[in-house]
Formats: sequence, structure tokens, C-alpha cells
Amino acid sequence: MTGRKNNRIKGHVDALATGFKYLAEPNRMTLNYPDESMNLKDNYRGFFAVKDKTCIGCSLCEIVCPPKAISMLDLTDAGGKKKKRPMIDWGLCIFCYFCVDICPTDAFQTSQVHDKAFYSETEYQTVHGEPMQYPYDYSKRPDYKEIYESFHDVAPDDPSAGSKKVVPKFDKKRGIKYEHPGQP
Amino acid sequence: MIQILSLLMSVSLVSFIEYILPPILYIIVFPGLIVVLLMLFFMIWLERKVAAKTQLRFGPLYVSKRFGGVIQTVADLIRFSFQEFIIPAGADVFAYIQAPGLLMAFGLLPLIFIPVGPYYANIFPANYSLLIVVPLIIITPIYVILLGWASDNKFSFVGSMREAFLVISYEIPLILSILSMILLYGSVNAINGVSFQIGRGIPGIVLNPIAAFLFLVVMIRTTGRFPFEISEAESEVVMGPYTEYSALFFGIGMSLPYIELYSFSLLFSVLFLGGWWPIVPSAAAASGVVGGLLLPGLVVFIKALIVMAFLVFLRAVYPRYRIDQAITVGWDQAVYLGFAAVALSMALVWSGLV
Amino acid sequence: MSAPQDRTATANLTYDELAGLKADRELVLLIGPAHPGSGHMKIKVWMDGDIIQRVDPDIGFVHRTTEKLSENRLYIKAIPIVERVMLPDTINANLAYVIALERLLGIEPTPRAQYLRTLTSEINRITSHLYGIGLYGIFLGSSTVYMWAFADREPLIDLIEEISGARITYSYIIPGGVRWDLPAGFKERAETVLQYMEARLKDYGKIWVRNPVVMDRTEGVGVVSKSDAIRLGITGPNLRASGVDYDTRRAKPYAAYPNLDFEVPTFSEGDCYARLLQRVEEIEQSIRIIRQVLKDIPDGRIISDDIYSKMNPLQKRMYEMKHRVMFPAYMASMRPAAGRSTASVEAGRGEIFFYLVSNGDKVPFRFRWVTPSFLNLPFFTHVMVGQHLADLPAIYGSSDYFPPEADR
Amino acid sequence: MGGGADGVAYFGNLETVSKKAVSFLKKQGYVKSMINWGDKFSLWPVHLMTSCCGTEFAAASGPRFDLERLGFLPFGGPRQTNLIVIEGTTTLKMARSVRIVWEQMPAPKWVIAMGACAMDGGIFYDSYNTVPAKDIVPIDIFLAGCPPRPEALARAVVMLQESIVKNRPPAADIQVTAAPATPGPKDVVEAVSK
Repeated sequence: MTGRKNNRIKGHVDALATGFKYLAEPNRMTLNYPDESMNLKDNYRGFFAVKDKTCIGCSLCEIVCPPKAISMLDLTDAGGKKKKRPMIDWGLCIFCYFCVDICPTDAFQTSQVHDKAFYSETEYQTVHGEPMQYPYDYSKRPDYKEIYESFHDVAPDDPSAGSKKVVPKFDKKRGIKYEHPGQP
Repeated sequence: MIQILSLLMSVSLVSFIEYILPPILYIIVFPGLIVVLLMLFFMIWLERKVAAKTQLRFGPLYVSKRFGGVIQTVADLIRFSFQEFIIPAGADVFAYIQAPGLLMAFGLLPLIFIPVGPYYANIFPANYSLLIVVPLIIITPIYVILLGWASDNKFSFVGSMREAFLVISYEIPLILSILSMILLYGSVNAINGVSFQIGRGIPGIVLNPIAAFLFLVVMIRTTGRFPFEISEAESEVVMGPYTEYSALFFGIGMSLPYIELYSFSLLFSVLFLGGWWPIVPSAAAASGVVGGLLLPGLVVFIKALIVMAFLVFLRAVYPRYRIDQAITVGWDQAVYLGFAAVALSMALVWSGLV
Repeated sequence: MSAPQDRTATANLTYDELAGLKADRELVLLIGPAHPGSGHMKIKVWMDGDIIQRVDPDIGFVHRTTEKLSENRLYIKAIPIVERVMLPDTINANLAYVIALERLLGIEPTPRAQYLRTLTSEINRITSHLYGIGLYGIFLGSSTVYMWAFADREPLIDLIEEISGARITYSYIIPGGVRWDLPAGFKERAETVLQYMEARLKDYGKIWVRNPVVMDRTEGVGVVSKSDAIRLGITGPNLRASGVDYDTRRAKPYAAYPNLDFEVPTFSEGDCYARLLQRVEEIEQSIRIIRQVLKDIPDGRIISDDIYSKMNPLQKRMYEMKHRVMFPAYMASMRPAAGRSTASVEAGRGEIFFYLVSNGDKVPFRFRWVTPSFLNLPFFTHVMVGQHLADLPAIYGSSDYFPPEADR
Repeated sequence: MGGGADGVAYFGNLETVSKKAVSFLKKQGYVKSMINWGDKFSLWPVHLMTSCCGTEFAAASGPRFDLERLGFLPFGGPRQTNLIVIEGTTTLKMARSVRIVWEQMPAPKWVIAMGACAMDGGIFYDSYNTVPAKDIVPIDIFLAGCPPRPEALARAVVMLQESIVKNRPPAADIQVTAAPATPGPKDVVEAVSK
């Protein structure tokens, strides 16, 4: 492929023939997204939530979070004991999973949900209601207890849940093809 | 008023079918406005779809899933029609507004002079059809230049300059190519050309392949297909002359290359692909609307469609040439090829082989 | 507009007056930053007719202050930052930073981790080159090559996604090793993808590399001679396409490269076509390296004992079960001893150079890095003069310049 | 049709006449739904690479995700397009271009803020040289991730299409975002509802 001498006519014929080859035998690898969606691998880094029971409030996730998307809340549980719990701002999160990996008790509930979009800031800043301030703006921090109650242990809702799930498979000829797990 | 009514009543149904309906059919339906519009929608969709197929993907689909997104262009047109129309502050307003309209008008004009059936001679003077079509085709790009000039944008300016250079350099090959066919057919009447091909049983592309190839190259250049999509080159001059145009005016401007493509393809199928062969209407049928106009027209249209499909497919294969390379080809190799085509025609005629 | 119409009027003009006339004819084009052929930068072009007289690239549209940000954050937090700068080529940025950090910390990664780093780095090199080839297609007007290149990135991206759990921003390499081990059956799947890639390269040759129009556009355009290439300090494939046999993987070996057998292709012409061929050849070499890595990869831990010993029992159990490295709390409180370190890595576009200074604090005292695109910037302003306007995208595209990488 | 003072012919005041005509037409229900249908399947994003999410934007128009299926065709010039996808971080220098391009685009126009950097700043939240996208232009859809997967961009487009069909006006019509002379991270957004 690396030589420079080229027969021009052969070059044109080759180019047109290759074009025709792919036109006649389309080798598509398109995922019909809103109708189909991919089953991602288990270790895919998607949206996540906190398991309230497992969390010990050690603040390591807050310390290691590169974009400071996690800020610890001061809450009181049913028994009146003080506890700290992490709060995640999706407007900052970069899904590096440093928080998930550094957690000494494995208290993060991970998911493969990756395709969330929001109409307004209020939707993403807590996912459930009241907007959260910037994590470094601690002066204006409201009481997040209620928000947190609705947030932890809840797996993020998957926008593409209703679509047909397909599994991508490698193929020698087509690169990627999709298989429907439900079908034989 | 009464006189007009009585005049209308005196026109019988037969004369209506014979004299009034065909020109209307010809201008409005085929190859006129309605077919142009449908062809436009279809061709732009086909271009995107063919490119997408070669590129391992689907192309426009969700607008009508069952039919492969065939009405995608309609959606684009509706969106363009109701968008804000912006006139740039520095533009020459009068020229800026009128240029797309004139462009459209001059782009459509050649269609009248391309015979798509033997019946054509009854309606329009066909004796000089080829002599009229050539200047009409050549004059259209002047309005592309006007488009770029009026926009007051440097990229439009560069784009229209490119268009001007290319038009001039590909005029002579076009004229030489058509001239060689005129010499071969011994007539500037395209209907005679078709009857020549039908009479000999050999299409023009076999008789003079050099002229056919040259005409194809000029066609690719004039309609801005790849690899000669130079005046609109997106990565160099954004959209060339059309950069500043928005809303419906952009739609009108961008449809011009496809209208040109259509008229060129009709001309190509008449000149080189045997016109309405294999349908050869008898003398009686040739003066009828169906036998003389619609059926031959359909055949010419299908041939033109195949040519157009090939040309839009080139987008999937080629990148674009540089302007100076394209100009060099136009003034150098293409002109030699043109002379060769003329010489071949002369040789054929003088040797009496055809 | 004030140019004299009379031909005799110019006959007696002085040189300066003629120069003024010339300035009147000069066209200044501002290409970018919202121009389809510019990327994230503005190129100011002075033209006389269609010939470029002068080029002034205006960079800094994507300057995101990574060095200053990293100097105010924990060492571990710089990993995502350096990745964001080189998005088509994240593993190599990540690797370069982590090597510099490991030298500060005095940690040595395990052999298996070294091989995994090489593996992901080479897969990433292919995707990076395909990205460059695809965008070059757009610059020259061939949407097919763009689509094909982006299609063929996908299987390779899926391969790394299996290992690292992300599409582009892997954050895969950490001090002491890597974060995930190879999943089961990875070798077979990788082999399938490599065979697919090899078959596709033949079709690329027919429709793109050997296409006469492409050869017309690129041959003899934007020629950088060997001496110019060295003088301008350009790096990576662009340097090797000018005939300089320099590759960081050879010159300053790192990761598993000393154990591997591969060639460094070079071309002597130094024009746009040579730079295109250079990338295609390097893809072939990368395929060869990946095969060797998959064959020779040793068994063992993917994280060094220094880090493993700092994990708590739950994290150790997680590692044994899932082959996934959990971070000990040490990761958030690394305090390298005072000192300085450097690292060089051959990324897709050339050599990344890192310079870290620690004063024993938990944030770097000085964080400095040089990215390949910034080094490649001078060369296209150098060669564009005297070329046609249409050659600007041809040269720009052939240099595979990625503005966020240059602006840091 | 009147004659101008300096030999220029006018078709009335073109701008007011066309605006009146369009607003009349838009009040008709069937016309409105037709326009919505056209807008829904003809979202053309302008070529404006603000940052590194551009790689995933490019992958989204690539064959595997192929957003052209949804009528989403990336296009060169701003005059012919109706959508901006802000791809990641906007620096102070780029913010001006974003605003200029947004103002160059014809009227019904939408903006997608792609990625964490365009939402709240992402990993560059405290950089001295970046601006949140919402301080520059009014934004219709926010898209999480760094960078978001191409599917997520497809999700944003689908959500935008839904909102168009539901007659939700573009954010450009609801908010009036004053263009900051030198936009900075701390510039206050003045969102004025109609």
C-alpha cells in the first residue's frame, strides 16, 4: 500500500469498485438507538447511588472526587444519631468512579445507565427536586434531608428501559453486529 | 366577455387535447415543474441515502420509518420555509433577494428546449434546440456568481470566484462535446439526433465515447458533484456562494445544482443514450399525447434517473480536487479530448461508417 | 477600489506605492473557530489571489488551565484532567502522567500491569490514528473515509471499554498498576477485531490512500524537509514522515516496549501523503504489537504490592473476586517525597513530556507538561506559505493537529 | 412595492411584513403542527467545536450511532442551521464565538449543553478560564456525562424532538440572556420570563 507509483485508471476503477461493493452489500453497524439499546458490560461506569445502610460517612469519596461533585451532608437518622452522607451533583460528575473504588465499604450502587438528559438545571442538580448549590458554596446549603431520603438506594431510572436490548458482538467481517438476547 | 365565452365554447374537446393540454402537461407536469420538484426531493434523499449505505449506516430514516425516510427533504423544506430570513448588514439587498429567484428561473429554462418525445416538435420549435440549450446552461452560473457577490462575505466571494473560473474553463469542452454530436447527427435538432441513433440502432455513447465521457465530466463539474465540488467546498469556503443565505432562499439556491443535474441528465440521455429508444412511436402515435409525449418521456426520464443516481453516488467515493487542478484539467486535457471527440465525429462522418 | 484603471498609471510608481497596491489586492481570511475546516482555533490567512502569503494561527480557544488546576489538587485528581486534554488519545496522557508520578513515589508496576498498559496504549493509538485519518477525510471532502474511520474505531473502543468500563475517558492507569484485569475470552475477541481491522485497511487503500484524487491533493503538498523537521521541533508521526527515525518507545523505553518486537516506519518525502501513509503504517505496527502483547502477557497481580498491601480486607477480597483494584485510602493522601521527575511517552500524535516537582505536600508543587500538538503547531504555519487556499485544510488535516491538546 | 430614496426598490419593509405573515401563519393550528413536524425531523447542528466532547459528537454522527437517522445533519454554516451543541467546556475566548454563532442563526433555534463542563463546569469547575454554557446562551437540554456517550446525545435529540412536538417554545424565546461583555464564571444570569 505504501508505494507511490500508481496507475491512475486502475486507481479510479478500484475506488469506484470499492464504493459499489459497499453499496451493493451494505455492511451496516448502526444501532437503532431510541428503539434498540445496548446491554453494556457489568463494569460500565454509569449513574450510581448510595446504599444508606452500608455507608459509614467516612468522606473519602468527597476527598477523592476530582470535580468535587460529591459533598457530604450532615443528617440525623431515625434514632436521632448524626450521620454524614454523600450527595452527588450530576452537573459536575465525570463518571471516573474514583469514589466507588475508594469506598472502604463498597457502599455505592452502580448501574449501566448512561443516557440521561435534562430539560432544566433543577432536574439534574439533585435528580429529585430542589436545586443544589455549587459544592463549594457551602453558605447557601439548604437542608437536604428530604432530598437525600428520596435519593439513596434508588437506582437511577433508565431512559432507554423500554427499548429493545441488544448485545454487541465482534465479527470478523462486519466489525460489530448486534444480537438480541431474547431470540434464539 | 361574451365574446371570450363564445370563443371558449368554440374550442372543442379534441382541439383541447391536441393543442392546449400538451404544452400544459409539458410545462407543468413533465419534464416541467411537478416532476422537477419530485425529482428534487427524491434526488437529495437518494444522495444522502446512497452515501449512507456506502458508509455503513442508514441515513435519514425516522421521518418515515416504513419508507426509509423518503420524505426527509420535505421536512427540511418545511423547516427552511418557516425559518427567519436574514439579510446581512453589508449585503446588496436588491441583488441578494433577486439572485436566488433568477437562478431558479434560469436553471429551469433549459428544460423547455430539451425534447423528451417526438411530440415535442409540434409544440415548441425544435429546429435549433441544441443551439439554445447550450447558452442557457452556460448562463446559469452567472447568477451563482451574483449570489456570492451580493452576500458581502469573503467566503462567498472566494466561492463565487471559484465558480467563475470553473465555468469559463469548462465551457469549451462542453461546446466541443456537443459540437461533435451535432457534426455526427448532422443536425442541431435533438429530435433528429434521437432518430439518427434509433435509425442506426447504436446509441451515441458507443458512436462517440470520447464526447460522452467529456460531457459526463463537464456535467459533474457544472452540477458541483464530487470530485469537482469546489465552489461550495465546506472545509475550505464553508458553503461558498450560499454561505450567507438562510431560510427558503438557501433552499432555492441549493436546489439549483439538482435542477441543473436534471437538465444535464435529460440532455445526456437524449444525446448519448438513444433518447426514447426502445419506444419508437409510429407516425400516428407520435402526434398523440400518450404515445408521443408521456411514454417516450418516461423512458428518457428513467435513463436520466440512472445517470443522476450514478453522479450522486460519486460523493461516496471521491474527495474534491483543488481549484487549480480542476482548471488545469478544464483547459488542458479536456480541451484536447474535445478536439479528439470532434475529430472522431468527423472521421466517422467522412468515412461514411455511420 | 482606488486602484488606478489606466495601465500607464502604474508604470512610474515607486516600490512602496506598488506594495500599497499589493496590500489593496490582499485578502485576509479569518478561518475559525466556527469554520468547518478549522477545529477549535482561528487561522488568520493573508492571501494574494489564491496563494497564501502569511498564516497566523490564533490558539488558546480551548485553554483550560490544566497545569494550574493540577497544582491545586491531589495527585490522583490530575488523572482525569490530563485525559480531558487529549480526548482521542486518553490512555497515553494518563500513562505519561502516572509514569512521572510513579517515579516520584518510587513505585514499580507489576509486569502484567506493564503489558496491560502497553495493550491499551496501542489500541488507543489505533483509534487516535483512525480519528486523524477520518478527520483528514472531512478536510479533503470525503465523508466516506470519515464515516469508515469512525466506524472502525468502534470495535476498538469496545475492546477497551470491556477492560476499563468507559468509552473514551478510561482513567485506567493508576500509580502501581491498572484498575481492571482482562475479562475472560478477551484474547479471542481482540483477535477477531484485529483481523477485521486488517481486512478493512485494504479497502481504505483502495478508496482513500490509492485514490488518484487524494494523491493529487496530497503529493508534494506541504513538504517538510528532514532538517526543517528537526529545526522546528515537530514530533511523532509528522517527524517520522520527514525521515527522522525517532520514536520514544525506542529512544526511552517504558512499559513493556523493551520486550516487544516492532518496527518504526519512516518516510523520506515529508509531504502530506507521507504523513497519511505514516499513520496507516503505524496502525499496522500497532496491530502487530497487540498480537505480541496478547501472546506474551504474564500472569500475576495487576497492582504493585505497595498499593495492594494498603488495601483493607474487604477491598482485598473484592480484588480476588472481581480482579478489580479498589483504591486504598492512601490514593487520596499520596505525599511523594520532595524531588522532581520526568516522563516521556509516545502518544498518537507524538511525544508527551511530563515534569513534576514535589515539595512533600499532597499537591504537586510544579506540574508541567508538553503536548505533541503544540510542538506540531509551528510546522504548518511554516509550510503553508506559498500554497493554495485549498491546501490549507490538506496540510492542517495531515498534521492531525488537535487544538485542545495544544492549548492544554 | 415602493421606491427607495437612493434607487433601491423595497417590497414594503421586508422584515415586518414577513414577521407579520409568519406570526399569522403560526397561529393556525395545522400550520403550527406542520412546522413542528418539520423542525422535529430537521435539526441541523452548526459546526461549532467548543471542546473535547466534539470527539463523541463526531462519533454520534458516525455509522454506529448515526444520528442522521433522526434528521440530525451536522452542517457547516450557522445561517442554515437551527441547533447548537455546546461540546464541553467553553473558555472565555470561545464564549464570544459561541454567542456570535448563536446570534447568526435564524430564529427557531435550540441549544444542547453537552457534557458536565457545559452544565456546571465538570472537572474544570474552578478554572479561571472557563464559563458555564448557561451564562452564554439559553439552553434547552442539559446532557450529563464526561463525555456523554453518543447514545446520550441521541437521547437529548429525542427529548428535544418531543419538546418541539409538545409545542414547548425554544429557550431562546423564554429567556433573555444578556450577552456579558466579558463573560466570567461569576456573571449573573438574568433570566426574564415573558
